[in-house]
Amino acid sequence: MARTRDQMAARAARELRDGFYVNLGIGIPTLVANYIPPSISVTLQSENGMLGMGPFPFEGEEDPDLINAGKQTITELPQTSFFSSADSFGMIRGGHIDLSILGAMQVAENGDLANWMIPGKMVKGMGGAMDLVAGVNRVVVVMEHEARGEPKLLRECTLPLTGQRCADLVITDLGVFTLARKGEPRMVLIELAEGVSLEEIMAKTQARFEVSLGQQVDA
Amino acid sequence: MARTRDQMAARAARELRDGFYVNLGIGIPTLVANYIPPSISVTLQSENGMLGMGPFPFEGEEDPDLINAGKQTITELPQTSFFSSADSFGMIRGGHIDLSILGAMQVAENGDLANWMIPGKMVKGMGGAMDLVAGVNRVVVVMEHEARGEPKLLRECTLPLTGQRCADLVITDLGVFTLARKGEPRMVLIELAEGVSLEEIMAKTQARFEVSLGQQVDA
Amino acid sequence: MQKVYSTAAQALAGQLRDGMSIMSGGFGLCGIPQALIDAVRLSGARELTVISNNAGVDGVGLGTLLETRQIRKMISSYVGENKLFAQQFLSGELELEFNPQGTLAERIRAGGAGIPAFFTKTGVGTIIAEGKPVQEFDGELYVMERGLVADIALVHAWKGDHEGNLVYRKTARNFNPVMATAGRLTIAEVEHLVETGEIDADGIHTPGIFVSRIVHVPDAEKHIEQRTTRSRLEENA
Amino acid sequence: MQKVYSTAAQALAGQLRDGMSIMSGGFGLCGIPQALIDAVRLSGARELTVISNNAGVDGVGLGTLLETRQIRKMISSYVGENKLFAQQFLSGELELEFNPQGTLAERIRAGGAGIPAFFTKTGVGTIIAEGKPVQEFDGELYVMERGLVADIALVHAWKGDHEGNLVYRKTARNFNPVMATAGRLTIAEVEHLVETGEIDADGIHTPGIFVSRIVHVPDAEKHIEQRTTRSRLEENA
Repeated sequence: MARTRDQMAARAARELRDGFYVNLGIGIPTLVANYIPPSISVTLQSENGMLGMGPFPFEGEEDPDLINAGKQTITELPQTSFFSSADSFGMIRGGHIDLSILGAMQVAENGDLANWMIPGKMVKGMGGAMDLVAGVNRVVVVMEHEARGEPKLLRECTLPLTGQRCADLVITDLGVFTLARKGEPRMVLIELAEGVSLEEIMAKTQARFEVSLGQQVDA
Repeated sequence: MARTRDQMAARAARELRDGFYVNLGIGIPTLVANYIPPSISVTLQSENGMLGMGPFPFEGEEDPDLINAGKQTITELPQTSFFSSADSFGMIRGGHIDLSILGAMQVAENGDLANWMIPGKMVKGMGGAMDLVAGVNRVVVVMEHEARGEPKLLRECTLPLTGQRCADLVITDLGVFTLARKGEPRMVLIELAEGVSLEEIMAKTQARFEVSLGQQVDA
Repeated sequence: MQKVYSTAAQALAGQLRDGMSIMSGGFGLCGIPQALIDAVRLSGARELTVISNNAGVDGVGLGTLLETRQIRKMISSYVGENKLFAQQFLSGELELEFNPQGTLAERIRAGGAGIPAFFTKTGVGTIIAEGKPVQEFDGELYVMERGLVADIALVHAWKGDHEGNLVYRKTARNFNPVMATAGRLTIAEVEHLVETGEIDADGIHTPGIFVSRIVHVPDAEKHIEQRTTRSRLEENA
Repeated sequence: MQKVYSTAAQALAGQLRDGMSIMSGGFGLCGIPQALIDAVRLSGARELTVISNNAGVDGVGLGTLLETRQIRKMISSYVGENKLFAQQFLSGELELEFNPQGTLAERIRAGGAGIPAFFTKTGVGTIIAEGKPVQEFDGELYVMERGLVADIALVHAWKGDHEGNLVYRKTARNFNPVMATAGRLTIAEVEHLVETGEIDADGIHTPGIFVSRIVHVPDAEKHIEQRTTRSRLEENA
């Protein structure tokens, strides 16, 4: 049985460590905030210029001067700091963010990632995605395994890239894969979602991958 | 009669305009602050991270956290702002300072300027001088015309340069010269100090210069 | 040296001409200089190149300059919350240059700080690097990006004093401080105009040197793009 | 995640080794991390490369690490307020790399911001540009300078909270905020340690992400290099 969106977010939350500074993308990655274990302290960065992002405000307490990178109203916390976009991306580009969790349209077996444009469609822009995948220490992709029956884990991306060899981990509704940013490209299936067979994953994956289910667990 | 140090500072102060942001070097340039006409408002920048530098403190009111680039205790003003060294030199390099007034060991007829090292002597470093001459919109040099009987206005600098073609105006105890930063090098004597003859200046200047004393004169 | 002007139109008077480049602060609709944008609209200046992270929405922010077809080119990281934008882009009326958001911010910061070019990892191996020098440093590839300045920068601040010292509020800071440094002429609209000396010297975000003109906008209208809330009931459940 | 350590020595414990690079904040003796420098001295770590605008004076600041001959190389813009420095440099014990002050600040800012190299006008046509790539942009020549990072950055702040958010005071800010971003490990000494939430979120100079360890130095000794005053009598004359 494939993982639900919330189960994927919960699985991604298991990549968090105490003291981590983390940037969460839009969509399923946003849900990860709901699954941060209470035993650890994680600080969320929003690339529009904020560290220490709090939850959504209560109705009536929205502040137009306080939004996240998805332009949603949010709140601040005691540890919050604000800074400019240049300082924010200095933080990102300089390797100070421990983990970025984001969605993707395609990931290639060498770690290439595409998530910003589809040729022929109106392109809205890459926003901060290219900076995040290039600058953040560890990039975790959370996405559906397939899109309309087509595989998203490919030998090579067919869409324009967001970043080259930048994905470290891919969590899909069917399984979890590690990738190598340097040296020989190497993609390894390390977990199957409960009730998903290796055969099903192989059938739905174009990328070539090794299998090492020793660590296996589940959401 | 050659200009005194104070007269040279007073002459340099005539280069100030209302609303100017100005960086003053150490030595005679520091004295310029005493000659700012009361009718104009000038803001002094100190490259260690301060805009709106006030006078020296009264005895007993020195603050070790409040110094200028010469490491002297100073005071702040209502308009003062503090910032980092990177922001301070961003301001300088980015061309936001209208005028820099500084001393020099040598100035060449093409505007080259040397004021930071004498080979064979212990070199203390250039501090912010190279950044100032390269970044500030207009560079005014205030210096003695000669050093121990040797000319300081030269065909070419013999000392290692602080900056190439960066001096716009040179005020010495004997006269005032304009220089060209771009195009054909061109040095023009535009003022003689009171009682100084053209012959004296010519005798004490190695650089080649034109004479255009129309704008005339004095301390 | 009087920096305070009584209206946005007066602050811009005589400064606008067709074909000029304008930086406009803000992220989405947060911290945008709406009063100054309105004054640009009224000026009728055309063929503008506008550098702004986003392009507003229909009827708000830069969206209003799209309505009047005053913008020829946008340099942005994310657009298209705006039907008019898509329309004008697809019809070829509007030119568009995408920059990664961090590259855009750094290009502006570099422009203001006298850095003509710098290297970044962002975009290496993507179409963003096409036609740009790529160089290896310590075994990694980087693409060279250019500093960016504009004829005019328009910024929105929370507080400003008569010297032009500015303080921004929360995430309305975003692109405003870097743009303030990168305009040949920078004009700030401020929600609170205070006496010089009222802002703590250690807490000033933009020193007055960068700001040539200031206009007080006490009733700045603010918009929310994604009003997202949690319910008190659920929270207590 | 506990960032606060009770002494400077504990904050540095296990982090120092011979041959490492250390950034040390301050301008002259203003805003220097004296307690942390003292702890480096006590550690005995040798062959250090120290990146700091100045090198202290005899017996104060980095001068104390010269006494113990722990520094092999300095990267600075201005030195020599220090007899020991001159002595060790002239005898060849101490290596010295001069950077223009603004280039030094920008190299550190670049290092912290993931910029491996940038171009500047500063130093073109001088010995500073020798051996470095020089390139023309828009008709002007610029020299390429490299970003700078260090194994450890030591900074001095006025206030800090338990998350590592820092605020500097007046001109004691100087190199501290950029160095805080450019250390692989950044350690801050703070004159006032406050509870998280006490510092205004809009007024934080260094966000806590950059600071790994904090030590409270309530009685920081401060030195003045050039005590310059005006007399009340003259002023009233």
